[in-house]
Amino acid sequence: MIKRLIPLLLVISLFFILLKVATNVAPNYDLTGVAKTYAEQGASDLGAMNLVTAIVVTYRGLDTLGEVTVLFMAGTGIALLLRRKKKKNDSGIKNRAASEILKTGSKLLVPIITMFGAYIFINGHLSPGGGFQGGAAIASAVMLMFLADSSFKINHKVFVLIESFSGIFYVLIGVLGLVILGADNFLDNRILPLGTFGTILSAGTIPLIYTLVGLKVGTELASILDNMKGELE
Amino acid sequence: MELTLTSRILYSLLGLFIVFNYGLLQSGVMRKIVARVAGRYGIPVYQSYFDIIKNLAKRSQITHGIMFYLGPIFRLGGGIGLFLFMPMIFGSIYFKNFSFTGDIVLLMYFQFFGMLGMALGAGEAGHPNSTIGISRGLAQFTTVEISFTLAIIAIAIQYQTLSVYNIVAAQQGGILHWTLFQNPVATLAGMLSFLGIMRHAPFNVVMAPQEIPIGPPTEYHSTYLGMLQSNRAILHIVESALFMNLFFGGATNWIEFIVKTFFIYFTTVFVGVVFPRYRVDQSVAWFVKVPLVIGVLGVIYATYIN
Amino acid sequence: MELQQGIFILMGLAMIIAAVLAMHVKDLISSIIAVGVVSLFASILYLLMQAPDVAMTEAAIGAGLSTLIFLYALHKTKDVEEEND
Amino acid sequence: MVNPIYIIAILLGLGFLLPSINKAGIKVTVTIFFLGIIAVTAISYQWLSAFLIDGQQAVQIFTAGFKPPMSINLQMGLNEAVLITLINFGALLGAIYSFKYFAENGIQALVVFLLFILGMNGLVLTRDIFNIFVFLEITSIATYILIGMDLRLKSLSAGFKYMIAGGIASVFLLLGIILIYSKTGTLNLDGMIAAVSAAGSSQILFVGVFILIFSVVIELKVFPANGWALDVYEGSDTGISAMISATSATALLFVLYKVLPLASIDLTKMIVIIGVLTFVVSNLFAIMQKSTNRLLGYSSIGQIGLLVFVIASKDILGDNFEKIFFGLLISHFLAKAGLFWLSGIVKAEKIQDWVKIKKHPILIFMFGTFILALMGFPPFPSLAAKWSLVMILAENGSFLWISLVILASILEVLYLFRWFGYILKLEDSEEKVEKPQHQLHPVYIVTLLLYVAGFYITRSFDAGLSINFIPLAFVGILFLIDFLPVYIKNTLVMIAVSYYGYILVPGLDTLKLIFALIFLVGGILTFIPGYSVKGKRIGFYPVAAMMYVGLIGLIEAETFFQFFFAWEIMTAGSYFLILRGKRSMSHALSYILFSAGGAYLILFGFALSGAETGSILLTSLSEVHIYATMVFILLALGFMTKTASIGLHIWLPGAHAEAESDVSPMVSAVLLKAGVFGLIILFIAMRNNDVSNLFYILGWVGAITALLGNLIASFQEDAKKLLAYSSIAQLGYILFALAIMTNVGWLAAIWYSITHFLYKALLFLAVGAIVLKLKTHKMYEMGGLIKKMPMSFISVLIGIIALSGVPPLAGFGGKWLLYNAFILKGWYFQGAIIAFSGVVAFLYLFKLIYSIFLGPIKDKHRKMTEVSVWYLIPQYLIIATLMVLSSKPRMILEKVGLYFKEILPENTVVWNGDAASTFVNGKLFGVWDPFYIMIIVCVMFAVLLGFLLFASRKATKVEMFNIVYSAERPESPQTAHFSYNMFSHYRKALGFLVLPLVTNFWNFITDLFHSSSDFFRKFYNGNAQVYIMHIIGFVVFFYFILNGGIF
Amino acid sequence: MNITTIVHITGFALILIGFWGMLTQKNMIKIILGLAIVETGVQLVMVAFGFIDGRTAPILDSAVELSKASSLIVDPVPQALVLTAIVIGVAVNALMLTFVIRLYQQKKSLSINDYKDLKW
Repeated sequence: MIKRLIPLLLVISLFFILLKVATNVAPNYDLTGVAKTYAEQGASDLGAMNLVTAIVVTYRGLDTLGEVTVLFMAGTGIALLLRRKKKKNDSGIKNRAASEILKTGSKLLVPIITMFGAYIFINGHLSPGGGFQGGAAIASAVMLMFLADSSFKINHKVFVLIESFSGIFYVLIGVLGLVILGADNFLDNRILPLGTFGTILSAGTIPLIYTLVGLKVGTELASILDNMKGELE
Repeated sequence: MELTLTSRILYSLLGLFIVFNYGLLQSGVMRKIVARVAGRYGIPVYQSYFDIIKNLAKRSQITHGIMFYLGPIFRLGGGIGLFLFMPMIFGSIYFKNFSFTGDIVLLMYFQFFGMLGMALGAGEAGHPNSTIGISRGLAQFTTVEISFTLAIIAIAIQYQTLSVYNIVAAQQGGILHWTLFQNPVATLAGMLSFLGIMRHAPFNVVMAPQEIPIGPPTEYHSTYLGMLQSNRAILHIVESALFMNLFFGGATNWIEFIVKTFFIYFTTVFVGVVFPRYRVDQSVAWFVKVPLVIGVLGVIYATYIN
Repeated sequence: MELQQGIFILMGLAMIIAAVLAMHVKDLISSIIAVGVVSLFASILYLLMQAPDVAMTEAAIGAGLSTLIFLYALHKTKDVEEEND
Repeated sequence: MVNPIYIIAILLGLGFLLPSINKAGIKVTVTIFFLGIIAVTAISYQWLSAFLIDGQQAVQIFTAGFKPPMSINLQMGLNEAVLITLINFGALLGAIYSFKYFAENGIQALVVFLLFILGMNGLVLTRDIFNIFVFLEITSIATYILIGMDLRLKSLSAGFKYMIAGGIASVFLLLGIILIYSKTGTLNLDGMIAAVSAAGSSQILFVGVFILIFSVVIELKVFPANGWALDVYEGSDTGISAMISATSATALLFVLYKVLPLASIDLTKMIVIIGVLTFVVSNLFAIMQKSTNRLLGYSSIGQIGLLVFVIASKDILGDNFEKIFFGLLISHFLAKAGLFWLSGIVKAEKIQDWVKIKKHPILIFMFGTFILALMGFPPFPSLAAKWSLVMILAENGSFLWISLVILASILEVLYLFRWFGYILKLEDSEEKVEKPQHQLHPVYIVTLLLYVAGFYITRSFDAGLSINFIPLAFVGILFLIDFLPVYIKNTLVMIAVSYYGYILVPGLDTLKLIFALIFLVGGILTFIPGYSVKGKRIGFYPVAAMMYVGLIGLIEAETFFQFFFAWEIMTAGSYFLILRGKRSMSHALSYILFSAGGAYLILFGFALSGAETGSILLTSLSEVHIYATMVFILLALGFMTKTASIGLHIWLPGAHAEAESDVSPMVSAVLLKAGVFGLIILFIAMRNNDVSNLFYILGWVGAITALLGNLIASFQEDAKKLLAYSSIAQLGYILFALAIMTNVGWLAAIWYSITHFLYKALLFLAVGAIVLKLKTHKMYEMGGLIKKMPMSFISVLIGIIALSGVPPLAGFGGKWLLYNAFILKGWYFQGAIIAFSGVVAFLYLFKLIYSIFLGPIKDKHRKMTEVSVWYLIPQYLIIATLMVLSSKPRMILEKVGLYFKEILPENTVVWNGDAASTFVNGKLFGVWDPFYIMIIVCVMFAVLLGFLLFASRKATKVEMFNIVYSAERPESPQTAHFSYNMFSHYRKALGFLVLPLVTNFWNFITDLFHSSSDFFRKFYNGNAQVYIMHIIGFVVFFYFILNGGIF
Repeated sequence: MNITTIVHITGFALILIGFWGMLTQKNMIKIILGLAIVETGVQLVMVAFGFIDGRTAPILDSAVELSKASSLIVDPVPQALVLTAIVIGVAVNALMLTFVIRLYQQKKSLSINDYKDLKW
């Protein structure tokens, strides 16, 4: 079994590398470096309760912008790769009719899930979760629609518009930082007042950005699902 | 005391005349000797004179073209030039010719003047066998040069000069000063190449009348042939004189000259009678073996023994 | 805190088993589900490790969406096959 | 200054915008798309010019209003500005080129391309390690999509392999990031680097840094973890391949540059090894490659390997790092993009199919530009960069690296120039090349940019400031006016050469004057036959001028760099010249291989010398002591490839014989003297550096070269080959004479150089003209032409008499000087060999003149007429010169002797009137009176001629008759000609000396490389899973080496 | 054994299992699944690096005193990074699956051994 032997050898070798890490890691007892700074100053700097959100949206906002870009591009790419011939009026997956329970259930659930998603991203700076998680929730609402009604189709035009403009606004908010605050303030959340710590309308632009991200991610994930579901040419 | 240019030319011509006649007579004598050894009666010793006169006077002439024409001129020019560039009689201001214009290197390379012209002339004749003859002659001559060069190098080492006149000068003062005794190995190498240069048996490739009915000389006739025969007469003596100068102490007067050159030339005839003839590839191979080794030994001898 | 460690070890073992299953089960659907299970357990671990944001993301995107996409893809590669048979 | 953040904002904003304005129509979309790219290009260029012109300092740009490490920061410095300008401009051109490809696949393609550019800009600008990860993912995902979007099987499978490799790399990257973060508490690169170097030894950091850097290295497609990359290059659309090879590789290289300071010294060394290994192995694998794009892929990967090596050697390279890096990078960037684009235009799957661009001089010109730029020929940026790289490596004693880089470069020469040869030399194909304008324009632009960049980057090096670009500009003009008819261009070139000579000559010393005259006069003489050509002769004048520019550059050179620069120009020009011949493909290839090999040896030698003395002046060679032997051997070998000494000669016969009729004298009579000139410079400089043993060896080499060259020449049936072998032998004499290292020896060498120039030019012109007329090289197909071409006959006759050294012509002077030299030196046996080979020359000289002019004429040649007068004019000019020099050599030799007297006081020649003599201890040694000899021979000749004319005034002229072979009609021309196999008996006796041992040796070497290439490239078996194994194996292998074991 | 180590070992085990799958499975979907498992493993390891036993999530709600926050919460940075990594990972996996779908369409095979047209 030489074909198995080489993978085995490689995996064992990798094992030794990782073993070295595992045996040398000492558990943390305190925050160090930048994490400590975040913990100490995050709240006062940005006014966000959720430090992860503060980091994701503002401190490392460029990463998040990139992340959104990656998702956007993946969606675009999937659409490009799974593009269909035009004018072919297909009906998606060959369907079994969904059960009545599912139909009714989903009619009930979809608005709730959507609301929940919106709640997650609007409260991103206060509680766990944020744009991505909220977006995923919205996407799962759309997914539920697919399951419930096989003829259900998303409105691509609207989706594209939402996707585009939430993205553009995101960038614009970032650029506003440059315009208002200065050259080093791209994506600075403080172009809006920080507000009262711990309330919805606080933490400057963070809720705004997370809303845009949530919308964008939701529509993108939904489009990806839609594309994956659809028939090929 | 130096001669004026005019008298230098005149004395040179006198020398040439002597050598020419001597050469004709000598070839007659040699042929006679060979014939006697073979048990024949042989030709009269003055036969060569008849031949030349007859050929020069002949009327029926044809020409193949300009190079055919030039061949004998190159050939005879080569012989005469060799004579002119070599001192004939040591110590005589009259017969050292134009040897001051060059040294042994000049003589070595001037040998080719005639050969090349001859080869070209014969080539233009267009006869297939002439080409074969030339290619053989050239091939053999190149290898003959190896041992000759080595011998000359040995001499140059020994006497620290390339000038023929000085080489002869260095051999004066007794028979033991001759290169023959100073460096017998180099002399042997030189003489082996002399055999090749003279193209006598066993190295008589081009001239082999039995094997190839026509070599370059026979393609030429009448005046051309006369010139070629004149050249042969001169060349034999001049070549012998060259070896005499190099290895046998030169000559201080004409008598010594005649005696020495006769015996030097005679060795080739002698060897030719004794040894069988080589094919050309054999002779080429032989020359890069035996004489080469001897020549190398001669150089080593000159470098280390002296 | 023996209990906490025990929970972690159990979860870890479960994940490893699910992962091995995912790789060794012949049936692709089971395989995909198994990977989904790995993700799900991971999200629980995140929660236990005081990382609720990550836990939510992993549950929604890693376990949920990703599994669905895999299933769709699997469906698609079977689907075409059937059509052509 | 526009904030570089705007680059990101613009690209991202437009990327998000484009899908929603789809409705507005394709025109609007496309306009916005291009405006966006132009805008970011403008921004980056604005920064670049600020750095270059206004002396702007590097700036840090923070985000989110916080300083790092809290926030992500970007850095804009000179390096970044150069790179993003390159990337954005390249992407702009790429977008223009690939526009159709995008349009076919939909508007999303434009979006993806914008984000692709964004990713690369981000990679260059960011100083945050995790941000690098994000931008890396953006770039990679964009690339995957661009590759796969045309849905062809090839591109899809290539894309899939890429994705798997990229996935593994990003997993490693993440692992590395978190491991380093856990120990340093920061994600900011600068902070990380400071913390890592302060942290001391830590196992976690050790693994973290290792994995991080190796993930970047995997992305850079290094050997052996790069099978997927080759498939990507082969499978993708060429426009995309161009982008991967040029722009994204550039960005990734810079990532490596940024993260490498994290690495320990050992790890850095490992990257050095990996870089070199990649460079060598890729080029090795490439030599068996026939598929165009895959070949380009191998070449790309090789170049990237070299750049990885450069980056990892940054500390060694010091101040020059940037110039070297950018020099190599820009050459690779522009040339590889250009080549991929050309490949897309030509649409030739196999490299042999490229012959279809044969009829498109502009495409050929651009192709030639690209491969020269890749190889590092002047005037391209890579030349100065490679030069500088080798110089500095030598200073650090990295000889192994130098050798490997050189080896790989030679392999690169092999396959790139073979490809070039295919284009020009294979059978023409019927296929036509469509030339879509939008695809061609980018190629034009990169071609132009290569020259511009070459000028500026070369001059940015200290050594490069002294390069005189004006002659090169003249060559460039010749390319531009190549549409003019021959007679205009010919006149122009001749005027230019004369004018240059007029300027140049007055300032030269004797030695340089002689060689300058050989080159200049040779140039003018060999251009004269050009008038006989009708039409345009496309491509001839620029490359011929290029060769002469190089030659003259050698004369003018003061420094190593100038010399090397000129040497490479000369090599390139002569290669193209030789390649013009009809059957010259393989010969030109072996010529360029040997020349390039020789040039690299020279480079190595110069580098060693520079390393020891710290100077790049040619004269500084005399101060080399530690490396003296090595330097001498390298340089001598380098020059001897040009003089074709035995063992290095196999390129010459074919190259000279198959060249065009008027090119043969250029390359044989003139070009070879470049090697001689090099040797003289070398010998003068290093005569006192304790290398006398090497001179002794060179003496033997020269002697053996002379003998074997002449012997082989004797057995040739091809007239031009015969002359070519004769050149080898003659150069052997020169080498021998130089190695003697006495005054008279060098007189001989100089005399040989001059006379060989004259008589070889004469012979090649004469024979070349005849060959042109008869349309055959084979001597047995000629014969009896003396009456048809008497003028040519006289030329050849004079030529062979001069060459053979028969008095009274000039050749004898060489012989006489040589005899004096070697006997006085005591080199008896070598001298004997030289003497013998001089005699052997008679064989082939006779064969030459006999076979062509004498003997029976061929039926088909009965109506032949004299050759073109344009060929005869230079011949008779040469004859006149030869005659003057033959009788009055003192004119030249006395000056030369005096010039060398200070350098080589031993064994001088004393002049008395026209007579030359040598002395030993005050006693006369040798004597030579050329004037007297000339007079005597002429008088004698005249007298005898007069006599014969008188005696045979009534001779009948007869025609030669055909030879009848009794009842047999000869079937092949060989058997009907007596010159065929003329010296068979000689071969029988001495043939063992001319067994093709050298040829066999080199054949063996090339076969070895080819078969090993073919064997080892099977390693890339196309299976993505095997590629995964390569990647993981690569990582663990180097990990265990670095770790010093498993634990 | 502390929790960080336990999670690390789990994560490393997942990485090894994932790689083992990638190296031995011929089905392309399974290879992608293997990669997904590797990613999950890496993400687990990352989060574990930020974990400090006995502390709370990095959310500064009423349970956490602001001034002592740095001694009360776990490290938020790895969490932020993993957040990004998860999304990117899924995006890449989805894209890979579309490639597989398209490849399958061409050759009707999911076996990686069938896509070796490009080689050497």
